[in-house]
Amino acid sequence: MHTLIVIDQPPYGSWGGRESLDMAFSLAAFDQPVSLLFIDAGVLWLKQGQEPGGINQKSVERNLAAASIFGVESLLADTAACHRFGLNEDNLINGVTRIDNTGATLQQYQHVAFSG
Amino acid sequence: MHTLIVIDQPPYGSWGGRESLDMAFSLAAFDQPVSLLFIDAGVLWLKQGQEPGGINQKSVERNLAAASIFGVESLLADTAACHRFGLNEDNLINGVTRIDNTGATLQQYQHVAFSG
Amino acid sequence: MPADNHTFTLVITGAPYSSQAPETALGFAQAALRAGHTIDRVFLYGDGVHLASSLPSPPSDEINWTRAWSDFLQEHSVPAVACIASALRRGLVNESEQRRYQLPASNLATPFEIAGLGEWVESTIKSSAQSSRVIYFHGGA
Amino acid sequence: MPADNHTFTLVITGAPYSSQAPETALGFAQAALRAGHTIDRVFLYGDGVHLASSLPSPPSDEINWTRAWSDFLQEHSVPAVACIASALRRGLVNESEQRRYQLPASNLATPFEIAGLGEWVESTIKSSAQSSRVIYFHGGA
Amino acid sequence: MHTLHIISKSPGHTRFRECLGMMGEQDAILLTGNAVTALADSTITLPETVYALQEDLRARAIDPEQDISGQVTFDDMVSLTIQAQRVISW
Amino acid sequence: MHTLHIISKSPGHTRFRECLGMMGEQDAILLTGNAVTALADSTITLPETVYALQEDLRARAIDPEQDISGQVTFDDMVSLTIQAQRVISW
Repeated sequence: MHTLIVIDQPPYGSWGGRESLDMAFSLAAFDQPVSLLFIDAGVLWLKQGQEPGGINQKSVERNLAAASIFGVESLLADTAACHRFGLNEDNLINGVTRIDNTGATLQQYQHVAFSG
Repeated sequence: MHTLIVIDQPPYGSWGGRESLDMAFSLAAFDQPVSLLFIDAGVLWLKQGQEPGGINQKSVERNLAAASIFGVESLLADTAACHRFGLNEDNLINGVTRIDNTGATLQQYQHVAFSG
Repeated sequence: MPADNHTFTLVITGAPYSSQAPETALGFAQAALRAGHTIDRVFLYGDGVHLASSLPSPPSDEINWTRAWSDFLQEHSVPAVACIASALRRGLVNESEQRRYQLPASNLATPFEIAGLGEWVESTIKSSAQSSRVIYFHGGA
Repeated sequence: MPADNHTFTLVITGAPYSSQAPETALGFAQAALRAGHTIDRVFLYGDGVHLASSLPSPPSDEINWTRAWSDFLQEHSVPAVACIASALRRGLVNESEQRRYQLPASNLATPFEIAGLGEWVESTIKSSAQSSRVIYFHGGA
Repeated sequence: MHTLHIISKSPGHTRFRECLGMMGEQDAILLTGNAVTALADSTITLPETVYALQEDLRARAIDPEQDISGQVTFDDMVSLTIQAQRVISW
Repeated sequence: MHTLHIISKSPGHTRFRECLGMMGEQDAILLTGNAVTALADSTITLPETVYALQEDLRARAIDPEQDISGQVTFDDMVSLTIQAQRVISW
């Protein structure tokens, strides 16, 4: 069963996104198929150059860029949300697939979850 | 100094509104001038007939209806939000003053606070 | 046990006295057992771990959600697990974590346990069966 | 002390490891003292009371917000108070509340105290002076 | 019913809009907690098949009349989660 | 500056819209935490005087360029709260 974890909150202001990533990486660690879908302001997790040291948090940019190595099948991002937040080939981290129809994507997964 | 406590969340789904009322009643208990302003879905706190026993919570309707007795100067509600949620003379609790310009109201108070 | 018996895993991510998640989840859990279904596990994640704290003392005319859940779990022998990563960050610890991190106290209510996300992963694997469901109870604002 | 010395009361309503409120508030507090101002009191309300728990053990490469705040408060002798109603509902208790409610433990970190909303009211009264400010730090989502 | 969407957030929350925008034609929605206020909110257009938890409506004094497919109890909610091919909580 | 509005919520939060709708002409706004994402959000129109916490921008890799009155440090934030006749946190 393929799981889709959805992230819709911007990074660092709350812990939801981070705990969503933990869910995805745990599934991958147990060899369960999992993908991540970023929608709304959640797409900002995928922007290059995050430096949260000044707010005493760790960057997850490197973890996300290495998601496929850890066994996460795909990083999906809503094209419209990327456009809205000025995200393109030049400033997105590697390995992101932009999708035009998030509703259709949602239909493809038996198990869809948010972290909170 | 007159304090305005603002409530913008609907009742019972979170504790913010309840803790806002506690702030207002505390100020009143210490004889400090205080008013409550309900905006957005927060106006639903002012609807008659709330029965939260089935979700194991207490109704605050009686406390609000008695707010003036406890020393809260006024219960203000955004007219547009009341209209949006179908609130009128027939289903609003007693003692609510509807206001048309919430921004102008905000300007009148030196201390404006949300509970969270 | 009825022929259409299903197995549920409930995941609670909202805290009591901050969200309605523990209340909605308990109503659902009671109804599921009434209908003859099984709850294999309750998993607390994120702010939901606060439900497993032994220390809340709400006013006497308000319900104590930890106690209500604790009574339900013990009466029906349903296991409940708080995610260890969420729990340690939010100050929910059992005696063994207290010793390991040299903390001044422990505050995990009976019969809750602390364990890793692997418990949740296990439930999602089981739920690929047609007769299983993982249901999430989030906070609302 | 400079001629334009101001007095601040800081109210924190967001929990650590759930919101950025304790981080933003600490940055502000440090800057206020650097500029020669005074912080008369820090008041924790709602989910903000979790900041006063002695039990969080975040991963070693993450900051422990209770300890960071506790160090700041002690170094500068700033009093910090958690609202008793918020604290009792959310399972934050000192030894005296532990005895009163017959709880299995207490978890209030030094130097935090537990008291009523009257402490916040007192700050709002003082803040009617031109040189006083009550600043709120809420969670964000 | 293909998917049952359970939503607990207020209609003003971004999650509520995302749910409405991403649900399929054969899906149903179940409003719980603050989400039931959508039935009193004249700015919200809900899909055809909408359920709402009875006690959450009663708590907030919201009477949806003919607006919805059904006011449901927790017993009904359990049945709905079984009838659906999958459940998504928002 | 009459009022300094400090906002920590995302631009998608109802509180953000309320703040923009209720602020006066001589007021300023200070974005902290998730609110700084408003400067990367092409659907949001901000008022004239906008400040944003530098470290919150840097954390999220947001470079507002000429869009705002100033990227501020916590030292600046303290000064702003004193310059303002009153402060409202949203």
